[in-house]
Amino acid sequence: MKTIEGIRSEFPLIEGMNREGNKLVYLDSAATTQKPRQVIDQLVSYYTNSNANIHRGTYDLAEKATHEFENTRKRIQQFIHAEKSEEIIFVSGATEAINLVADTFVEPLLNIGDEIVVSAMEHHSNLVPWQQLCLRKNALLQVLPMNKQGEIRLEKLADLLSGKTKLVAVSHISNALGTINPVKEIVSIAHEYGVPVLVDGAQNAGHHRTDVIELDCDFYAFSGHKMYGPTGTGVLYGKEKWLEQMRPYRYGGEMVKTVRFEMSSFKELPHKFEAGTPNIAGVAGLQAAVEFLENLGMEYISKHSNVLLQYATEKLEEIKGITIIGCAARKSGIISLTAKDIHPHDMSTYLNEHGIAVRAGHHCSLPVMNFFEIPGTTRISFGVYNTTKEIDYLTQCIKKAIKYFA
Amino acid sequence: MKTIEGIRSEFPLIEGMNREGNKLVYLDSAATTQKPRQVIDQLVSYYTNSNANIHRGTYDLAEKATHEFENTRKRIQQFIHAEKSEEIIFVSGATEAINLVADTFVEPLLNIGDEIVVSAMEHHSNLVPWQQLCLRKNALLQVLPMNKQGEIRLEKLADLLSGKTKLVAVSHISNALGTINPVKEIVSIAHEYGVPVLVDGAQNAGHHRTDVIELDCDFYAFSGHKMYGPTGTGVLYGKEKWLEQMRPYRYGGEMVKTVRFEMSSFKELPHKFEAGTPNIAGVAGLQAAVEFLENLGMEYISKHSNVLLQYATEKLEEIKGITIIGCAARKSGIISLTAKDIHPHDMSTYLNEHGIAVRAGHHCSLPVMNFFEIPGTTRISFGVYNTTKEIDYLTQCIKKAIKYFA
Amino acid sequence: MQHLDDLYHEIIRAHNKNPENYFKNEAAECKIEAYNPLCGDQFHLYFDIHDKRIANLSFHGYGCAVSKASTSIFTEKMNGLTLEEVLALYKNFHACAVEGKNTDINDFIPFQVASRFPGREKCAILTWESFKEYIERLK
Amino acid sequence: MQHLDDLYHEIIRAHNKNPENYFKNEAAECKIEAYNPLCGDQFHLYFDIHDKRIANLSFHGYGCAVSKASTSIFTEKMNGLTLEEVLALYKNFHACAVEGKNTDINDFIPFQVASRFPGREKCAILTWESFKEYIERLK
Ligand SMILES: Cc1ncc(COP(=O)(O)O)c(C=O)c1O
Ligand SMILES: Cc1ncc(COP(=O)(O)O)c(C=O)c1O
Repeated sequence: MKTIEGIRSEFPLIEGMNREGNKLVYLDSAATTQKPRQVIDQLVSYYTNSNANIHRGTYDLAEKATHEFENTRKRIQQFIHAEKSEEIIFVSGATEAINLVADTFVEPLLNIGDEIVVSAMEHHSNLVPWQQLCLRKNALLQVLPMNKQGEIRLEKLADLLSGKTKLVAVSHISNALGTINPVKEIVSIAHEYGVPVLVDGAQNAGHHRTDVIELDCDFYAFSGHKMYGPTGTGVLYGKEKWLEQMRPYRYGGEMVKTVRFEMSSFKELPHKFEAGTPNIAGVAGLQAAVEFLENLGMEYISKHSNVLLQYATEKLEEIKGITIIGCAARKSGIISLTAKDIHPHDMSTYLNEHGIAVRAGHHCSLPVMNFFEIPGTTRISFGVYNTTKEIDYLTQCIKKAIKYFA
Repeated sequence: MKTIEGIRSEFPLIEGMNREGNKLVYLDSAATTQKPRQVIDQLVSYYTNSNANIHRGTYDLAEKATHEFENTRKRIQQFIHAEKSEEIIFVSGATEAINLVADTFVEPLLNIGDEIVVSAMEHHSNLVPWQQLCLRKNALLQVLPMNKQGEIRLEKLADLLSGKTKLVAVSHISNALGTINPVKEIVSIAHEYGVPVLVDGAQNAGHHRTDVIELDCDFYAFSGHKMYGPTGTGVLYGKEKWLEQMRPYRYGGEMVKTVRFEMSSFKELPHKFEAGTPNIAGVAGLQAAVEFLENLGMEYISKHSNVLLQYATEKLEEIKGITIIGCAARKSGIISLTAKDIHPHDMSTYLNEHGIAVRAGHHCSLPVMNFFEIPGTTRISFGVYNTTKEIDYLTQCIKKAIKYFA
Repeated sequence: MQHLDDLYHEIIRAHNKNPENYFKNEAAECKIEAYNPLCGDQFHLYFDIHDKRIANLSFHGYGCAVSKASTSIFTEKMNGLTLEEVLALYKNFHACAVEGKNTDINDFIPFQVASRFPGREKCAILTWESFKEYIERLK
Repeated sequence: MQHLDDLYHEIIRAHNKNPENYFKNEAAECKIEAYNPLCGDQFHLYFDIHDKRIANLSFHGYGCAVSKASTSIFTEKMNGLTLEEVLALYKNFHACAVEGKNTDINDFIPFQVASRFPGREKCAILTWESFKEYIERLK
């Protein structure tokens, strides 16, 4: 069994920043996670032992690089329990994954007067692409509402669906509120109306088990850097039947079969969607991240996050003047809060001076802030390296901040 | 002064693979370059000391990450001699850069019957995006021809230009032939007709000085991984006046100013084009790559490449049965060749067994192969770590291959 | 704490708690919004122009301690000035709060450190920038 | 060199230099193109079908030593066979050249190592795949 000290010691940044009287309590994993040594080592190892361009080489190095790359595809497939590795498309992040689906899947289907449904708690990356697409095509963006707890009002979904609905786009977990959405139920209702569903899994993939077959979602998007992997990596999962019918997203090397000046033909899945040289080293690092997660076990990780959530929620609720924004029955390790009279930026600056990294602002979720009629929150989010002791220290500092600004 | 041994020792892969009787003669730098230690170290350092999401943080770590990221933008600006750092857009590679310009600059300008001019020697990444755009919009793709030496027939350009021409897209250096194109002249002729020019600088940026002001090009695209930097990084330079008028490429976090369900407004340059979390670590590595190049000096690098080119060309021309494809007067360190009766894949397999990594095939340039009426070539391309001794060994092995397959 | 007290100077904390000229004045001749989308800070400024001078300057809204105190001091300082005097004062404040230069105006001194705090460079200058843009458009 | 000689077995080199049934036959009943876009290899196969058997099988085109030798042996082996027999032989060759399994057909043995060479897995099987796809479409 892993101890929390053992886990912390696998993160060079956490270790390094807490050395010699310095302190870093990193509570911003929803923005990006820190990286375990094995991910960093994998990048070094890739550039030291395997670096070559892939899919086109007839020498050992290129073969090795290609093999590692395609191997990661299989690892990711297993990690999210997809049926086929061809359904795994490597992209630069969740944002690109969602834009890819907007441009190549929904755009060609969307006629004037058609509709796209998003939830009221989406990150800008799962809202603005749909909004702009609707504006461009004279279609309608429908918003699935939430209640004051920050829970999706599932009973309203069916009312929003019709033959005109071309997609439902919803986050698995809200990065602003921590709510875990009933994605499986949403998919099942949408499918009754024949509507495909894209799930933004950016906040789920690194923290809880992901099973796209069980969810039965049509697309699943996530980012490597939020699951202990490198920046510049991400994955789009799509059901084969949809991916097959989609046009390529970008054009260039690696994704063509034949090219003449008059016309070209394109490769099969998944290469059709991977034009140009991909982030080969990043993908190697992503494989190491998946191994890290699987070694710890998603069940352990999910439980750890839940323990911290419960502990922190209790402690924070005890503090006078603190309001937690988002109290859904099912939450992940993310807590948004406001402190009476203290602006989130003052709170985060105060905490920063005490070695605590939290995020302040709207968390790329302005409509959520508008819903709660607040300009922003202070957000605390957990990773595998966080401890209850760190939460004790946090609450202590928050109390001091309230006194300081009183 | 740097010695070639000193330079080689800065590349862990080159060093490592040549240890203990093993041998790697890496002659595929046009596909991707190997990485110097300082680039690899920078990745490690980023993840160990600075990792945080950028542009939104109010704590030290996020500030540090943001500062490094924006600092690299300035370094790149200086490196390519652009006027403003806002003209530097970070992308995932040359392919994405070109697709970005196709979708957001040319697409809205292109009407039925309009034209786009490409040269006859483009990489698929600077051909297929334009071809597909033309097919989509009922526009015409015009091809600027080349001669049997593999040189652009500059005198034909004016004939192809008219009020209908919306863009000229041309590579600075051909990856298949090594030709250095007269980009400055092309830009100047195109501008006489009011036509903007995109230069695909993928094969130039790491090997020769880049000066976008002197070229006066409107867009310049290149990849980090071909200039000793990390995979998954790239740059689009664009003149401010064009970038200002372009719509965003992707929508999501980081690139919006305000978001309501009905509409959004977008940030200024360069952030308008950088939706979602970018490849932060990769960009840090790219900065190290630029430092590496500037320390060596682009003049030195360019000269070294030229010495190898001259030496290898002479040696290879002496071998009976070898034909060099592309003998332009101005060439970079890339040599494509065919060996009578020996298929490029057999040649590269043979060389691989002798520790030499070269590329075989069409090099993502099928139209070039069709022009020379060959199915493919064996391509040798140089980096700062290559030596004339390696070329001696190469020519010796090619001679043996010819005997072997005779 | 030394460091924190630099940013949250007692003058800033005092203005944050009890801002000057803090009231809505919907009847004002001129109204300006100062808004920072990054953090949601939003102030409304209200004023008239009498004899080419700023008059009855007040504000209302939401912001962090630094931006609120800065706006409070802004209303104190700008009231009664001509547009030229406003611009001169803006330059003085900008040099101090953004460029970190020394200033001869005592009330500005606490803002000199603001620009050195992560992500806080815009807090002090927010209202001042919006006001300056507004009067430049007037000309 | 041992390693190289495994791939470029003397049988393969011999067939590469002097391929069997290597001629164009534009008058043939059936013509197939076997094309690998990755490396540009392209063979044309020519044959007739007499009494449900492959007849007059020949080929012409361009390819690497492995694909050319494999196509040459293909024409030797397939000539005179029924479609069922063709399929059975295809399976035998596939098991050997793609899956690396042992085979009882001596001429196939040199191809057993092909799949282990970087980027060469498709060379040996190219013609065989195209032919199989063709006759499956016939059924
Ligand atoms: C001339 C040229 N243009 C464009 C590209 C595409 O670069 P990337 O694959 O890094 O996007 C390449 C490299 O393959 C190239 O050589
Ligand atoms: C729920 C959610 N969706 C999408 C994104 C966008 O991810 P990225 O910035 O990695 O593209 C984020 C992260 O900021 C997120 O939290």
